[in-house]
Amino acid sequence: MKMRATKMLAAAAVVAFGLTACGGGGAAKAPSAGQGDPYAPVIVEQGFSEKGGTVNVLMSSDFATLDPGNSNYVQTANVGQLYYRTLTMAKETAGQPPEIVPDLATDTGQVSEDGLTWTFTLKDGLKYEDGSPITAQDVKYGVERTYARDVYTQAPQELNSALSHDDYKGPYKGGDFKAIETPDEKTIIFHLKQPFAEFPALVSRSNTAPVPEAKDTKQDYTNHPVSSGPYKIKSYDRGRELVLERNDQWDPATDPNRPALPDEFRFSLSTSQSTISQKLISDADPNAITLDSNGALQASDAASLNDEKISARTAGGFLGCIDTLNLNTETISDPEIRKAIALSIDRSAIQVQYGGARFGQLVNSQLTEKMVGLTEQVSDLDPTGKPKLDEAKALLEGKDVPKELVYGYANSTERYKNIGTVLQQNLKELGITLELRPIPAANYYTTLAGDGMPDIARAGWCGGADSSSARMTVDPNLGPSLDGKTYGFSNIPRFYDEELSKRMYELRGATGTAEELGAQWSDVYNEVMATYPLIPTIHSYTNSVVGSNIRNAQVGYFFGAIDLNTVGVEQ
Amino acid sequence: MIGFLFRRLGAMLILLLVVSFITFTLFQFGPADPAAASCGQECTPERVEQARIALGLDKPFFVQYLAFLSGLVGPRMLGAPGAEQVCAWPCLGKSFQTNENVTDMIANALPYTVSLTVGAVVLWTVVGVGMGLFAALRKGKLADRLIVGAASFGVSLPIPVTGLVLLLVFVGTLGWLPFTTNAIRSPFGEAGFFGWTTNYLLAWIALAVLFSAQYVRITRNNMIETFSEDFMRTARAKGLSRGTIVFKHGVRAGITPIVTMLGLDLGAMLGGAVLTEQIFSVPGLGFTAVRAATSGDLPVTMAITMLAAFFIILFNVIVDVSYAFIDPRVRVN
Amino acid sequence: MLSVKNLSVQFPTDDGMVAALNGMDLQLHRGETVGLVGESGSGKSVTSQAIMGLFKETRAKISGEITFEGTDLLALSEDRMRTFRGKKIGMIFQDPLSAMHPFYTVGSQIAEAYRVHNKVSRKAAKQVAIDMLARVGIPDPKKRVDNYPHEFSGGMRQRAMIAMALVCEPELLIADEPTTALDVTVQAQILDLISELQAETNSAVIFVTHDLGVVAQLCQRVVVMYGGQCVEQASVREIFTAPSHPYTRGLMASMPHLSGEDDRLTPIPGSPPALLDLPSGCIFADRCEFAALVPDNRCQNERPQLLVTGEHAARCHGHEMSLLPKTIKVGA
Amino acid sequence: MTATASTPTTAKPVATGRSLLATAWMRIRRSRIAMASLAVVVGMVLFAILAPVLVAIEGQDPNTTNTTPEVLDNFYTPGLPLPQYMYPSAEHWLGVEPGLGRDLFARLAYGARVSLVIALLATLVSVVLGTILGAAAGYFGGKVDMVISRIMDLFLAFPHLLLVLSIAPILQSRLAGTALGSGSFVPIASLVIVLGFFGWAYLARVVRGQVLTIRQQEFIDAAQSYGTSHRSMIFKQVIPNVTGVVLVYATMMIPTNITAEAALSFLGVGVKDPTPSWGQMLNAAQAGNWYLSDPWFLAVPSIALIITVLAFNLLGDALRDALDPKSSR
Amino acid sequence: MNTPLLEVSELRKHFPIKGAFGRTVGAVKAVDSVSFTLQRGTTLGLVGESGCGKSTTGKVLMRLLDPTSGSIKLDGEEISTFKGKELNAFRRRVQMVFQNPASSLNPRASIGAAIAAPLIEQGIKPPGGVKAKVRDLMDRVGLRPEHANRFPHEFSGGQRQRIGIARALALDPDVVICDEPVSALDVSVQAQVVNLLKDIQRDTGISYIFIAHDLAVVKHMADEVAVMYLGKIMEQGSNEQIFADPQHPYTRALLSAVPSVELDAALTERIRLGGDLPSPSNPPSGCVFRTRCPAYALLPETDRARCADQVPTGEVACHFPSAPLAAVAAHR
Repeated sequence: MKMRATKMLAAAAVVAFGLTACGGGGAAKAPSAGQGDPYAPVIVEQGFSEKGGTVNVLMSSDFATLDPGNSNYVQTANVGQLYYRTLTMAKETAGQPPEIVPDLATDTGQVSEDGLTWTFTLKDGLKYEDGSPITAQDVKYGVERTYARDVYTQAPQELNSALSHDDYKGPYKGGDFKAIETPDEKTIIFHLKQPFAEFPALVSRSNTAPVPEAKDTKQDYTNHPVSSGPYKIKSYDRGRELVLERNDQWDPATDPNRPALPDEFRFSLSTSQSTISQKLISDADPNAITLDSNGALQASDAASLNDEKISARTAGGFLGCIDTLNLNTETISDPEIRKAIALSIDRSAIQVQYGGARFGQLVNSQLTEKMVGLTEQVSDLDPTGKPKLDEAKALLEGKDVPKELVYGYANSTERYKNIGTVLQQNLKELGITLELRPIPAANYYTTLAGDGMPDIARAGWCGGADSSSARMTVDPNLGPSLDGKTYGFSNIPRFYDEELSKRMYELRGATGTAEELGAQWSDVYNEVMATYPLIPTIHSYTNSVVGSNIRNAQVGYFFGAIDLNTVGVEQ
Repeated sequence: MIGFLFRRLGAMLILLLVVSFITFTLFQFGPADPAAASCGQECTPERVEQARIALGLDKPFFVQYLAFLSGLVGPRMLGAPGAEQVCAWPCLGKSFQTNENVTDMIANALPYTVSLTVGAVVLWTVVGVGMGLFAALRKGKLADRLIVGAASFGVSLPIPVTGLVLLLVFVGTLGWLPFTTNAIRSPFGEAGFFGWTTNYLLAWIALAVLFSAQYVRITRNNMIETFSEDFMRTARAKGLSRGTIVFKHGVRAGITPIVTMLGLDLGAMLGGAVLTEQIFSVPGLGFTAVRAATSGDLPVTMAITMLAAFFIILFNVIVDVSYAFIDPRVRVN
Repeated sequence: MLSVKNLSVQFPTDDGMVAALNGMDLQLHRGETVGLVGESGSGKSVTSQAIMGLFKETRAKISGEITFEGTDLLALSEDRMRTFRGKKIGMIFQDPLSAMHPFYTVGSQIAEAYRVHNKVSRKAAKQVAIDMLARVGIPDPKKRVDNYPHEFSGGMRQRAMIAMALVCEPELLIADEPTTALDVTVQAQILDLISELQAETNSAVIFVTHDLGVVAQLCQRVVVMYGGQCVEQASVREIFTAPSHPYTRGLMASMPHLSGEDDRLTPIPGSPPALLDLPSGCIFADRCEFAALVPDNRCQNERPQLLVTGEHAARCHGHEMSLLPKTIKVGA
Repeated sequence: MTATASTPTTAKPVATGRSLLATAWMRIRRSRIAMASLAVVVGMVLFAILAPVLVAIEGQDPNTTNTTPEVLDNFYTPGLPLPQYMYPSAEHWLGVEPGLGRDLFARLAYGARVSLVIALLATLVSVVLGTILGAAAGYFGGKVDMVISRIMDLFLAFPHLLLVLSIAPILQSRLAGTALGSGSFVPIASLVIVLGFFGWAYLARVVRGQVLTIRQQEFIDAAQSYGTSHRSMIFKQVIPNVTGVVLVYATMMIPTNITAEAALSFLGVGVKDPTPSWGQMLNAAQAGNWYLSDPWFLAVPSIALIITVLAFNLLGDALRDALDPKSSR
Repeated sequence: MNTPLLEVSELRKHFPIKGAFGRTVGAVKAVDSVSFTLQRGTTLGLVGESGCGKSTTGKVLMRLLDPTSGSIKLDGEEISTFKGKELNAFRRRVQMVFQNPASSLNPRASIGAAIAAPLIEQGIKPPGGVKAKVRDLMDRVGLRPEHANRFPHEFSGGQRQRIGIARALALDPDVVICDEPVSALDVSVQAQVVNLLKDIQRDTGISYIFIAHDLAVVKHMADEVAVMYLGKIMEQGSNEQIFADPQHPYTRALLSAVPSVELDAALTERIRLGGDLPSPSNPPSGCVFRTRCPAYALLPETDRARCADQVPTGEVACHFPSAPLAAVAAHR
């Protein structure tokens, strides 16, 4: 089973081009704005419902694509809510994993007895921006396009890998796709390889955005995707400006999930992050927000968040991403050595590199308490992130400890390099010399998956489309290959244990309630983690300053930035 | 003259071809695999292969190069087999990273670079040549020594230092000027001339500090040399006024190397002032090129390298031609 | 008309002040042609440029006196001096190619020289330039007026240079080695031209050269220079028949003559003095074969004064004390 | 304005007993600015050579991070050194850097090594290439000249920074794991190669021009007239006469290369953290806009850079003046 | 008479003019069909104005330039086709003294090294060693041997010319080609060098080709004289014949153009050449001198046609050597 979350890729891609946002740090002190729980979500001016006005979205780079069939990017997913709809929708609520709700479909799908067939029915009155009706065939065509991987190299594949007939080559070469049936204009039936309990979450991905075949301009579809949502593209000057205006063919009655408050969204693309943060902090543009990671804040901007006037305009919230340090289990095969390495690392110093506690919480597990059915997680790691050097050294007694290790990092990001510097110093205590090896950011994950996997590498995991499910984290990160014989493709530490991997393989097809399944996955995870294939570090918390006219600004758990769906503007 | 131009343009084409070939070749050895880069974390070897085919990277080196060249002559087909699209002339390919048409990217970036160049060139020419001339006229006096000292200091200021210090002082501390925004491409837009000027002012100054200093030195040295020429003595012996001697005889004769330098600098600047654009986040050619170069985006890097080489060579030719207008001795030959 | 007294010019260099001129004296009368002769570094060009006031506003140190028609030129401001330059004193230089501005036409440069001192229209000035070119013997002046200096041959350029210097009909023409860069046949043309023009305009000429032959042909009076001093001054005939200074004598003897017999030349031993570090005595003493004749090492210790006897002046202890042998070998 | 340059020098004194270099040295010694520049240059080189000693005396290490709340602020601006650590103190002579809390003096000193080694070696590469190719082009003329000159044109027409920018990462990836080493040595080696390889063309052009002039001189004819071989012609007659020019250009090229290293490292394609270099330090200062809240962090490498570049430039100027027979002062 | 030491016949040196795209579009005929002989122990003076090809002739003889065509025989042996080792060996027999004392010595080599260089390059080990030989040579040219470690810039122009002469003598050549060896020197120093060259010839029986533009110096040096104009020899003959009884109008014009120190010079015939030197890439047909020849204008039509059609040959390259010349300056 190939199941990979998109967020991780998206984060990597965004960071690759974003400036080296955020380098400073601080330790245990919580953000001053949050009383009590420092990591509670902060929504700016909640409960606003007036329509009208323009929201100015400042971004440091253009969207990689606007084509729902070619998008693995959170930013595209965020803006995509405004102009395309999908069968189901991952609806954001601040601080919560998204809730899967019906969107184009009347419900979240009907599953067959054997769990291999899911059926969805489209609502009535659905129209494109040109007034033509949205049909089940269009949804099917949208999914088909994502199989043309030679054309859409970034097409999301989570859904595709769950469906049968996965040798399909896409509509341009492969003809009709047998895994999806559309008996009429309203009904759409998916055939799966294996049962997949979280299937409703998979169809919330952009694959199921309807694309009218007649309007498919292939690679150039990104320049003007046909709108099925509340807004449509008014103008798009690549690299400079995107303007979205209301789509008068959109019927709010069919769409309870989208408040669609502003009349217009104006995206300024490729404004430098310094400018963005400066503009936001100084409230130079009261209608402004940003979609850049970390709210485009620079390390030195952290001080301004202590200003009450500014913190009142700062939306805050976790995003689904948890960063880890992955240990190559092939080159560091002894679990005790891995544990010693894990114990020797000063994770509080790493937290500083993320900007301190305000920008991320130290975690000892990749599983969050929001996950359904979570069982108790145990870890020998110090909860404050301090190294346990004596314990680590004791573990290494009499072992053949490697003299030299390599830490690989994406070359575009200052922070990841700094983490290496911290690691270098920590491992010196164990008598290990660490070499820091930059890897071109664009090739980073490919390198990790290939022969270039270093001994230690940082990665982020954002929990997949359904971030409330433990499976969506555990399986792709640590699970076995499709045949259960080796490690899975996104398994960066290359974890494979005959017994544990077999258990995970079997769990994939298991049925049961979400709680039951969640408990089973988290138990496996607990056992896997006792061998330290990876070291959880930081659960990122985004602070995003918005203009003073901006209302209902919440940080999306999935988007890691202001949720464009809910935002409004005071006129 | 026409023959000369014809030959220079011919040589220019050949040089550009060589530049393109070298750039193209270099990238075959690049660290970044564009195919792998274009499919990100979810890559399977099979997907990388598909991406490779879609980007045309599966073809032999020379086929790729010829395909690239064909885009310079006429429209060209791009994209995965079966889903090709026309890339209109002049086609420089599409970005491996964003799939954007490179010609459009360049057209988008150029106004920023031009804005940066125009202001900076005007500023440094006026300041540099003016002060250089003034110093030459005051040779050996206090003003001269001060200017020469300042120029020595100026040429020793690296752009990153000047740029960051300017940002620190005028944006960070004093707050007199805003961070550069990409919304202003020209003085003819919404922001108007004033907005344009304030937007680019610091970047201009950062460049002008370095270049003015160089121009002060070259102008001063040239003028001093010119002032010691025999014909300047003749001009004095005729009883001409100081102004006539300095400007009509001296400056006219001493300006040639400055024009040369200005032409070459202008050409180099139009190719993208990499550091300045980076520091001040001006999304011009240099800025785009840095992104492309560090991420292995071959079509973009190639296009900007070639464009930059084109500007350099073009201004070389312009300088040569302008000699004919300045110096009658060149006109005959 | 022109009187130069005790003129000294010093230039600052790395190694200290260089005394290019050490107490130069020179008198010039209206309509007279005086030759300023000497080897390189003797100060002849410095003298002419000092008279022209070209050292004003430079780092050179000047002392002494230059009086032109009763005006002390050294005391004049640069602005006042401008009214003399070109208008009352014209100057031609050794290398006309570098002395003319390469970017302007010959005609415009002549016209410019005229227009500085005469309020006329451009057109009229151009006509003056054409006339002047014709006068100095440039064929087809109407066409040549629009040529650039590099389009002229060496001889023509020097003619144009002369035209430029004489366009305001100055009372004094200073010719600074005007024929040195030219071939003999062209030199002959130019010398003819200068003497013709002088005859026409009756202006005085200071002719700077290192060639005694040129002096003999052109000048009435000769000033022989050595080490930044005038060592001898006399009429041409006097100089050639009865030179008083041992240097002048040596110079004559070392010159190869066309009509002389084919025997050995008699060179002056040693080389010209270093201006940086001049001896306190006679500058020529260390090369002088007669210095030993003068008692008390006077030549080594005491700088001789210019002794004027009638029209003849010489700066030599030996001559002053009549110790030099009377018989001298003359080139003729 | 001087109209006199030619007049006094024509009577150059005889037998002063000084060789050209001695004259140059005398002129340099006489200039206070030149001597000060020389002192700074020598001082910087010593500073770089003695870096381990100096840092040992200070008692710090360039790579030891210190992120404890006692050193770095963790509340107001997380990562910013507390005032007593931000600025010079007895413990940290130049304070510590933000973010990782490493000792700035140690990094500056070790950075000096890297920056100067890159600049000097790159200059050496350029000078050797430029002198030999330029001399060959100028001396042999004809086809040799044609080929070398065209290559020079090509190099001069290339947008340097852009190309270096593209090539540096390529070289680094290609050099990794080769005999040229691994780790921090690779970026240094690749910068030396890239800067050295792109710096020669200009010098070669200058040398070629000089050699063309020298070829016109009669002593070359003279040497040819007694049957001098090409080899001794180039090495005994031609190259000794361009050493002055080469020396001046080399001196001028060093600061250019120091700046180039800084620029490339600043852009992130040169020397990379944890290896310190002045350019890398500038890069770190810009990262996360640290220079705005900790200007001292920007000032330290900047001042070192400016002083060094200025000293080399002034020294180059002085050397040029001293070796130039035309200079009159 | 036995075989002449050097026999040059029909020597040509043409420099191609490159047009666009490297095509040869013409040639500068710097030396065009020059023939002469040089006897052992004598001096041949090669005289003419700038651009006449005399220096190029010297360089071709030295084989610094390859002749375009023609023959050069040294002791009866054809040397114009020598290459490699033969050429190297030839260089021992013919040496050269250059014009410019400032540039003829490598400024970075001590003068001892400069004088020793020919010996070292030729691999000659003189009996007493190289050092002794250098010392001997320095002594011979009047330099102090202890100065061998000094550098050229420490010497005066005259001394540098002596160094150049010592270098030329180092290989004990049969012929020394002196290319304007004294024209850059001051008169008094010039005489020293002229005398030195004559002394050496007297002592060693060496032969000189003496190239100069100064007729008076040539008169002092040469036994035979060849007058060149535009790449051709106009007239050649013995010293006495050329100076006492010149036949060619050009020689006569040249001689009469030299300013003379004789105060009665006005009595001698004055011939002035008009116009400019024609371009050597496009010389006049027939007699190259005809465009400036003072006699040409006075010739009848048929004779002029002959001048335009036929190239004159012989010792006096003139169709009408005895034609009367225009006595008055023809420059207008």
